[in-house]
Amino acid sequence: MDGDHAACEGALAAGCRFVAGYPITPSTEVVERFAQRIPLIGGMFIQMEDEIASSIAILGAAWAGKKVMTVTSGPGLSLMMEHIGYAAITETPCVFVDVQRGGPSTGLPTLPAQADMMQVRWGSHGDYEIIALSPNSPQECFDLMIKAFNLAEEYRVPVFFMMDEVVGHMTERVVIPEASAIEVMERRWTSKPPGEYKPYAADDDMVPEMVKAGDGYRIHITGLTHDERGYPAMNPPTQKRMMERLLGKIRNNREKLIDVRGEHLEDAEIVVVSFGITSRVSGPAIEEARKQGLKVGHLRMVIAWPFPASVIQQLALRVKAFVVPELNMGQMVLEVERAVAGKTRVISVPHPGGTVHEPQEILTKILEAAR
Amino acid sequence: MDGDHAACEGALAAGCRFVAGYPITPSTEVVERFAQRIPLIGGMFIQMEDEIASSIAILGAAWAGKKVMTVTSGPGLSLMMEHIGYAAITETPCVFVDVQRGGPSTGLPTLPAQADMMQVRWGSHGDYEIIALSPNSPQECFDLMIKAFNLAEEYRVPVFFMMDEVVGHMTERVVIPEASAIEVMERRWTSKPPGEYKPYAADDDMVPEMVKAGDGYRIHITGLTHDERGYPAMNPPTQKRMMERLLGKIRNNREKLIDVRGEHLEDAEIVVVSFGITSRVSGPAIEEARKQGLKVGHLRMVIAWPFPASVIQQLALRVKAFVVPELNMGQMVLEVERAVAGKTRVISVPHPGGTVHEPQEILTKILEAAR
Amino acid sequence: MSKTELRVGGLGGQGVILCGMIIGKAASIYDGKHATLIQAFGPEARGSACSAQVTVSDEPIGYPYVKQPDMLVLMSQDAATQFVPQLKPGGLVLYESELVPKMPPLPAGARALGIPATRFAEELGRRLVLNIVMVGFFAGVSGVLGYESVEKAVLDSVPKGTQDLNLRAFRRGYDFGCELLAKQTQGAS
Amino acid sequence: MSKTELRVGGLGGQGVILCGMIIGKAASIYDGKHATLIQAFGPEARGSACSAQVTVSDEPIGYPYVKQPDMLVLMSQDAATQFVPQLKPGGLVLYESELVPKMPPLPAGARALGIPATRFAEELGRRLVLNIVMVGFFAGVSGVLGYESVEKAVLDSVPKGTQDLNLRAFRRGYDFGCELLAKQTQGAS
Amino acid sequence: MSNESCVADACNIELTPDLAMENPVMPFLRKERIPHIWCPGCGIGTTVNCFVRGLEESGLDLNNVAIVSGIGCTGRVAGYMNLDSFHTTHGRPIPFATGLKLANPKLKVVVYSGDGDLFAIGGNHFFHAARRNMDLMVVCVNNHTYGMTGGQVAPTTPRGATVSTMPFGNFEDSFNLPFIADACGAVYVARWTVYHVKQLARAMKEGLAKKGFVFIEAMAPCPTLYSRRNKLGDGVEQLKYFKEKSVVKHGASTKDVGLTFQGEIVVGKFVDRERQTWLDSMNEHFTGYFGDKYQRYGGNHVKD
Amino acid sequence: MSNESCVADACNIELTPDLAMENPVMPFLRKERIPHIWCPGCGIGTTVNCFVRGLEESGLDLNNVAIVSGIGCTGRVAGYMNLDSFHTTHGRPIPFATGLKLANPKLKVVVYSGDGDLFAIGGNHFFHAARRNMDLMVVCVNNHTYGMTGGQVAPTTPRGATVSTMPFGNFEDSFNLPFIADACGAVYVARWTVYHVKQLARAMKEGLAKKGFVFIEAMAPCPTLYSRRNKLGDGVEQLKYFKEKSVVKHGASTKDVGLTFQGEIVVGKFVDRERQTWLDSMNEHFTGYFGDKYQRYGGNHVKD
Amino acid sequence: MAAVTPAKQARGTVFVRTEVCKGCSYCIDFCPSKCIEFSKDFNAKGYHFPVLTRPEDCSGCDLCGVYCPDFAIFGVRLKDLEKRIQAQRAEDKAA
Amino acid sequence: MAAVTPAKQARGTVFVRTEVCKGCSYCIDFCPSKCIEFSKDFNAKGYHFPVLTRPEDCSGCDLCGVYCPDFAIFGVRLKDLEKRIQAQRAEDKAA
Ligand SMILES: Cc1ncc(C[n+]2csc(CCOP(=O)(O)OP(=O)(O)O)c2C)c(N)n1
Ligand SMILES: Cc1ncc(C[n+]2csc(CCOP(=O)(O)OP(=O)(O)O)c2C)c(N)n1
Ligand code: SF4
Ligand code: SF4
Ligand code: SF4
Ligand code: SF4
Ligand code: SF4
Ligand code: SF4
Ligand SMILES: [Mg+2]
Ligand SMILES: [Mg+2]
Repeated sequence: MDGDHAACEGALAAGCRFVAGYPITPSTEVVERFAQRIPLIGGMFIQMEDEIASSIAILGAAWAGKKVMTVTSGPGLSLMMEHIGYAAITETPCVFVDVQRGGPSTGLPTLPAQADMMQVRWGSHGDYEIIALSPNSPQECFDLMIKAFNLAEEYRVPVFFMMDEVVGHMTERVVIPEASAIEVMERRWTSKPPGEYKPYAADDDMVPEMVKAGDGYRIHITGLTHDERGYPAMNPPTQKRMMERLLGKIRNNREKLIDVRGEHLEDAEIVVVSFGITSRVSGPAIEEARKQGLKVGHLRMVIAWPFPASVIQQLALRVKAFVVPELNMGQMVLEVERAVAGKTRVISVPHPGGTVHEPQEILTKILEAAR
Repeated sequence: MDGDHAACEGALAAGCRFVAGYPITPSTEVVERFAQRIPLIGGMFIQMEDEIASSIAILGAAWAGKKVMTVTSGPGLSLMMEHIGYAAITETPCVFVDVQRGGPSTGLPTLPAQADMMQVRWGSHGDYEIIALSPNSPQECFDLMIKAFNLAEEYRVPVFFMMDEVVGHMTERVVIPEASAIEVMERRWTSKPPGEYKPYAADDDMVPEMVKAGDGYRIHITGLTHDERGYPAMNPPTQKRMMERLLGKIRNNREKLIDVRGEHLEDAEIVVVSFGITSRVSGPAIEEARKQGLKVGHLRMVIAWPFPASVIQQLALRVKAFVVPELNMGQMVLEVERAVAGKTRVISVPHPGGTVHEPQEILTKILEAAR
Repeated sequence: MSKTELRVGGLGGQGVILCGMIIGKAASIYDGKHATLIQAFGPEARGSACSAQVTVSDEPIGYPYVKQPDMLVLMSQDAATQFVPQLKPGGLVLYESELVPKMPPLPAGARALGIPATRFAEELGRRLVLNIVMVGFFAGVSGVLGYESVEKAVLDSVPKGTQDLNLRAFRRGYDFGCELLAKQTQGAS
Repeated sequence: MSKTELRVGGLGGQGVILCGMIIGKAASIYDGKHATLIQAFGPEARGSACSAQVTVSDEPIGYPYVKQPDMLVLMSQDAATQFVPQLKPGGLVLYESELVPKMPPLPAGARALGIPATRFAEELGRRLVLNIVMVGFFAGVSGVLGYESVEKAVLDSVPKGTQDLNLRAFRRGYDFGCELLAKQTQGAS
Repeated sequence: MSNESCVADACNIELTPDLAMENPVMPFLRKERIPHIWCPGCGIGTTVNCFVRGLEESGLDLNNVAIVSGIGCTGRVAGYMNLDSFHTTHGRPIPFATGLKLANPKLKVVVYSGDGDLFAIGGNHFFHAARRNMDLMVVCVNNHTYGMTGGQVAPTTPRGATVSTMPFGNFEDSFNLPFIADACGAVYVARWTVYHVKQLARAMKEGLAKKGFVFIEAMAPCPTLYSRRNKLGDGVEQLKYFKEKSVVKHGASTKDVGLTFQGEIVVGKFVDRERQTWLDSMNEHFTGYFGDKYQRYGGNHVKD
Repeated sequence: MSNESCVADACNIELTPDLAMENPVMPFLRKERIPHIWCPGCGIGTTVNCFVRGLEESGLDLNNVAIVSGIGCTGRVAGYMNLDSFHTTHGRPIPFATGLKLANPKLKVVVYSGDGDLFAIGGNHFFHAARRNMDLMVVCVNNHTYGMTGGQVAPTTPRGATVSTMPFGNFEDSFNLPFIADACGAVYVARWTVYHVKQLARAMKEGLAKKGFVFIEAMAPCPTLYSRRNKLGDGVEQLKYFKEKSVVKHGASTKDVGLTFQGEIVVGKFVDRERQTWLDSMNEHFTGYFGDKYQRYGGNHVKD
Repeated sequence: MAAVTPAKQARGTVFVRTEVCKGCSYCIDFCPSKCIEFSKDFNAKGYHFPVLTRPEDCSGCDLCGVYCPDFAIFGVRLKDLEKRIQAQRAEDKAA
Repeated sequence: MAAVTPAKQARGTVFVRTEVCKGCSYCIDFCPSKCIEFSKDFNAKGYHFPVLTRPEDCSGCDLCGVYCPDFAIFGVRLKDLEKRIQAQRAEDKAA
């Protein structure tokens, strides 16, 4: 099964029952499979007239109670930016799948990149927070997709599933566990009756409980700055309260949200920081370097946003250098640099996309770091 | 004259003769004035059906030879993201005016923020570079707008004019010099004849010369990765060559593009780094701190992107702390932190927007920095 | 006096910003001073509270906000309730007397002068000119700016075809102001 | 052998990826090995050059790219020109004999076997099954995977309603491969 | 409510303060949010009265009615209705409503928004939802301009009208909304002005009862921007114009109902036809394809 | 060109290699980019032949003709034409072309794109440009699907056809493109199939000569995705269908020319009328408003 | 507001929330019985509001209520008013 | 490609760029004179391409050229061909 199809299966397993999408290479196979699978599962797929429509149709569906997703690639994602902000401010659980291709603009439609990493963090106007995951195999497209949906429900933020063309079109065996073995997070439905419920009142964990249209709560949802009742309240104190919660629910849970995979980190003097397909491409370079006697470790970010700064900070105290290969001209490396805060060297291994790094390119930088 | 109107006058003075726009508070006055002024000047204003259309209509007009601009605010800007990438990859000179309001989403339509700073840098998919200016008064809306147009022509990148609601609606006297006293950069027209000209061949300065439709050059322009002839060539080497130039023309000119205004920097132990309206709001706080005997300097970024990292790095070697107030929850401060690289303290003074900082808030942080 | 700070407050639709704008313009263009005007309006630019902050100064103006106004021009009860407490001791309040029935306690030495501007405007045929009546009143009693300057600023700021009406509104407010001052002075003497 | 690397190359529309996919599937699902397939296709997924990289291994596969293939399946001259130089010494090349008129020099010990697969496919009635003929040929000569595994993988991968035709195409290629091997063995003997 | 005054002596019941009557529209509104933000004489509020009356007479369970608005003055309607209500983004109420409806087909979903929202930035969604016959009732308050942003030219601004971005008069042709809705496949198309309160309320009721894509154009004055800038007086003057220049033509060919600046207004119910909704088409199609294996999505509809 | 072969003996001239003939379309194409990317039997290339012939006969100075495409298989047309040519973003060729045209009114601007590009994501721009009567010729190659991305459902996919995102058959109604164009105000509307090469070429010529918003629908096979998935054979089979099921009806009411799956196809020139273009309206309006102070934008047009 | 004494034949009456009225005069202009007029006073926002000056003519048809964009006025037939009030009284007692 | 000898009455002929032909058969099916057929050979991409098998019937109408989606074939009337060739010769000499 390829990564695109595995992602679709993951979404189904996570309980996703509503997808609206618009075709775009190299992501289309995800929705094509969904369209194939859903009629007999009891859900809904609709191909909308564009990405703008898709990205808000899913938000409507989420407020009718469904777990929802849309799927796209860079150009489509650029069109969804307004609704990412809308999802963030209305705290609508939703998953955006981005199968990254070469950019900017139409760029390299059929070739890989990892150059939308900053975009998903910053692409909508105003301040907000999101979560972004980065799978590196079809199996992970399945497994992490379930995690993506669970996080969307847990934090009520847009969650980005950052695939790339290689992972999307890579075919490997995928093991799909029994449904009973899959941990699925249900929506945080309120237990409060209509009169007492306020859509945006939250307790300490900062994530409000949810209801859906049709249940008699007569909720109001708006993209304007709003109070706990969900009513527009366009004044600085309300803005402050709302923003502190919108950002706080992620920023305060940064540590909890860390998902990194380490290899050889115990004795590492040089750490390669990678994510997605690049984590597999780094493999041979790291092996080769270790063969040459260098103490090279590997830190792979499964969750790229929020950025696992504390992990890097810890490592920065004891390693000699970080090497950061990514299929873009230097994006996540900026975060690494910031976290490292001058404690040690950070070596970027940028790549314009269209293909993956040659392991040799990464090796060269590792050797440079060792010098 | 208010900032919005001054920005319009600046654009006219810079030679802007084509504006396509779509109304949005608090930016609309810019295009309303343009619509008023242009018939007798010999130019064109068209209100399009949305921001997507506006943002590409200007690119069409640029390729017909005009100096062009569109004007919007956050939600509209989010819709323009695809075309920012298109402008970047096609190297179309253009100016995007963003009169920033509170966000995210519809947020606070009539109230100020400076929270689109990261968006203009990163909001479109893929890698690219832009320039962003940040005026702090109606007079600067005029003066810097001319600079914005000149930079668009010089580097052939989208240039962002990052106003905010306060500056846009602030009324002050604006002195408009004689046309002859205004330095206007003309388009870099080629002198080559049709057979010899290649749209994307550039010499050392990396910026290709331009032609326009209708002149017999029979150019081809595409958002796909392209070669020097402008023809699609979707392969990694072409991508590499193209990307290196697209990014290089800004990254290599970073130092040249620095435009910061310093005050009391000579003896400063604490430096307030600000931009736009916040630079005026910081004034009383800095004065007060100096009255209290603290050596506080002020660094104001007139050009925020590319970020003046080298200036900060220099200062970082000798100051005790940076204080970074901005009308957002911490955006440009991330760049400051990265540039400072642990050399000294960086204190963020975030603000959720909707109004400006109380000078007292900034003062408090300055005092904290002094401790 | 090197700096005068002024706040105009009322409701969207009353022409609050224009009122502040005319005063600022009179100061900066016709009286050769520096002036900065900041607007603050409600969520939708209509109906809700709305205010203008005007700083007039001999020096260039950095910080543009008005924290402690020397003068207030008030056209709604809400504006009065909100802004009067910020007034500088000894400051001056000009207010629409029918729309501000309850004047909050004034700071030490401050004075408040009312004018039924809406009614005057209605008498003149268009309630919309209420703000120009207030401008006239300001010119009549404040003593900060010359009559001519303000009159020119009014003419410069209103749509063509309405200049006559607006001049009458201005005059009505000005005259009322002068009379009131005269009366007060008499009373005081 | 713990790892076999394979590259299939041709033009969009020839079914290059499916060809690689079937081989990978046969290996991973029916022969219990690990397999990874990476696609590389041209700008628009049609017309231009297109290739699949298949790694079949007893161990889990990390790096998924094929740098030095053990085997090549080639369906166009361009693919031959590009990929033959990467072939491992001693490797095997299977190619469409009418579409690859000029075979580049092979590395030491390598062999190249041709099949007029397009013509066979046309004879079977649909030139589209040319890729399945190639798969059959692969099964017949490569010796990496069992006939049954590959046959099952074919059946599993083609649209319903075309299984018969595809089986015949598979068989045609397989038989031709076996014959060719037999002939070569005879020749060699 | 204590601040309501009544001519109590008119009836033979003594009105004590606790008996003061509440406006019968109040239960349909989010009372705590009144007064609303609309200008004096703005016609939007009047359309809301008509909508409330239509809702009331429709007999629908209000817990199953949702309202979706875009951004604009009209876009604020959702926020005042005591229903599940969604204030979305500019131009996008229709796709949001589409998701809401398809995810819970039991909801009656009403889209209530302005002419700019629905036909400028949001035009494409309108056209496609009509094509699909998505089961939505779309109410467009047409005030010929963008009210919220200060009166710019809209695709509904008649030629000759002055608006802020056509400061010397609009020289563009405007859309004929009923015609467009008809051409794209709407099953119910009507136009009324806020002068026609009874008819508009009836259209709302009919629209709520109808299955499929329903379009109701409600012409309304924007005295603050459109009327004033065009020297047309205030709201009441516009209503008088509506009264004088309207001609009721039920079943009129939508081609012929275009509007001109202060010209004749053809009002009435223009289209009322039957067409399978998107969801019904899907259910029927899948039932045909999969037979018994297929579970009708959204439950079994009672054939009405 | 040396790799062209000729039955030279047929004429009494000896053909030496340097005399080998070039295809007469070549000067209109970017030769160096041929062969193109389109599939065997893809109808897009045939429409290009017709366009070239229309261009040739139009007598236009090719230096003043610009072509703008969106993204898609058809979107690649711009890149093959030896004109000032712009390959924009998906769905946006019309607003780009609008900017190009308005910034230099002397250009004849042709928009050449696919059905998905122009009517799905780009629908709104089409409708508004038609409303404004923007002086553009829009050619839509309608292959009933999204070719470039692998054959998904388009707003032009007939009910009943199978496409990748309607894997069990499409149950949506499709747009009737000429009707929509007509409803929005296009001044010239025609439909032909690539079977009708002569008529299509003539329509292109007429369209190029016409001032205002021109719409030409060119039905074309997408053998790789649409035909094959629907078991309709390859391109030539589709052309035969076009031949058999087409009925020429010039002036047919656009309402009646909707398409069905493999059903009858009404072809012809449906609309040919006069309406002031946006730019002419502006110029006339401003001249009226400002009198002599106003300089006609884009220079003085010679009447037609 | 002070109550106005109606003539005997009154069949309806109106309730006004004067504070939310914006003085648009719709109720006044479109009252079929022409029984309401503007107040001389301003409300807090500076608007004149409607007063029932000819209560004897009011039919309680509620057209004023349907027209009023601010939900500031509504008319009621006296018959219905009685019923509503009795219903409310009954409710109050039950509670 | 080898030239084919036409009968006397030939009025036109065709040129084919065999390498860019994709074998769609439009030219063959829609040639009004039915004078072209597929080759037995493949071109480099594996397609059969058209050959003029009945040159005597070719009118040079160029319908094949208009249909060909790959710009791989075109027809020309012999009269025009002569003119074009002479023109070209003349040009060559001038140069
Ligand atoms: C993406 C985006 N663009 C622009 C705006 C600004 N905007 C808000 S409302 C509006 C127009 C409203 O016009 P209409 O839909 O006619 O509603 P009205 O206010 O007239 O009722 C615009 C352009 C926005 N909020 N978002
Ligand atoms: C914003 C965006 N969304 C989606 C795509 C993917 N995409 C490319 S072409 C295309 C559809 C093309 O269909 P059509 O216009 O009918 O052209 P055809 O290929 O059929 O000629 C799509 C959806 C894209 N490039 N950009
Ligand atoms: S601006 Fe116009 S549409 Fe908006 S509330 Fe005021 S009158 Fe109504
Ligand atoms: S996919 Fe279809 S439309 Fe695209 S080139 Fe191939 S045949 Fe033509
Ligand atoms: S209820 Fe009827 S009659 Fe009475 S005031 Fe209202 S509109 Fe007039
Ligand atoms: S209709 Fe309503 S708002 Fe208008 S005057 Fe009457 S009560 Fe006041
Ligand atoms: S030129 Fe005409 S007759 Fe000759 S082969 Fe071509 S289509 Fe046939
Ligand atoms: S029409 Fe063109 S591509 Fe098709 S067979 Fe003939 S020459 Fe070849
Ligand atoms: Mg409107
Ligand atoms: Mg298509």
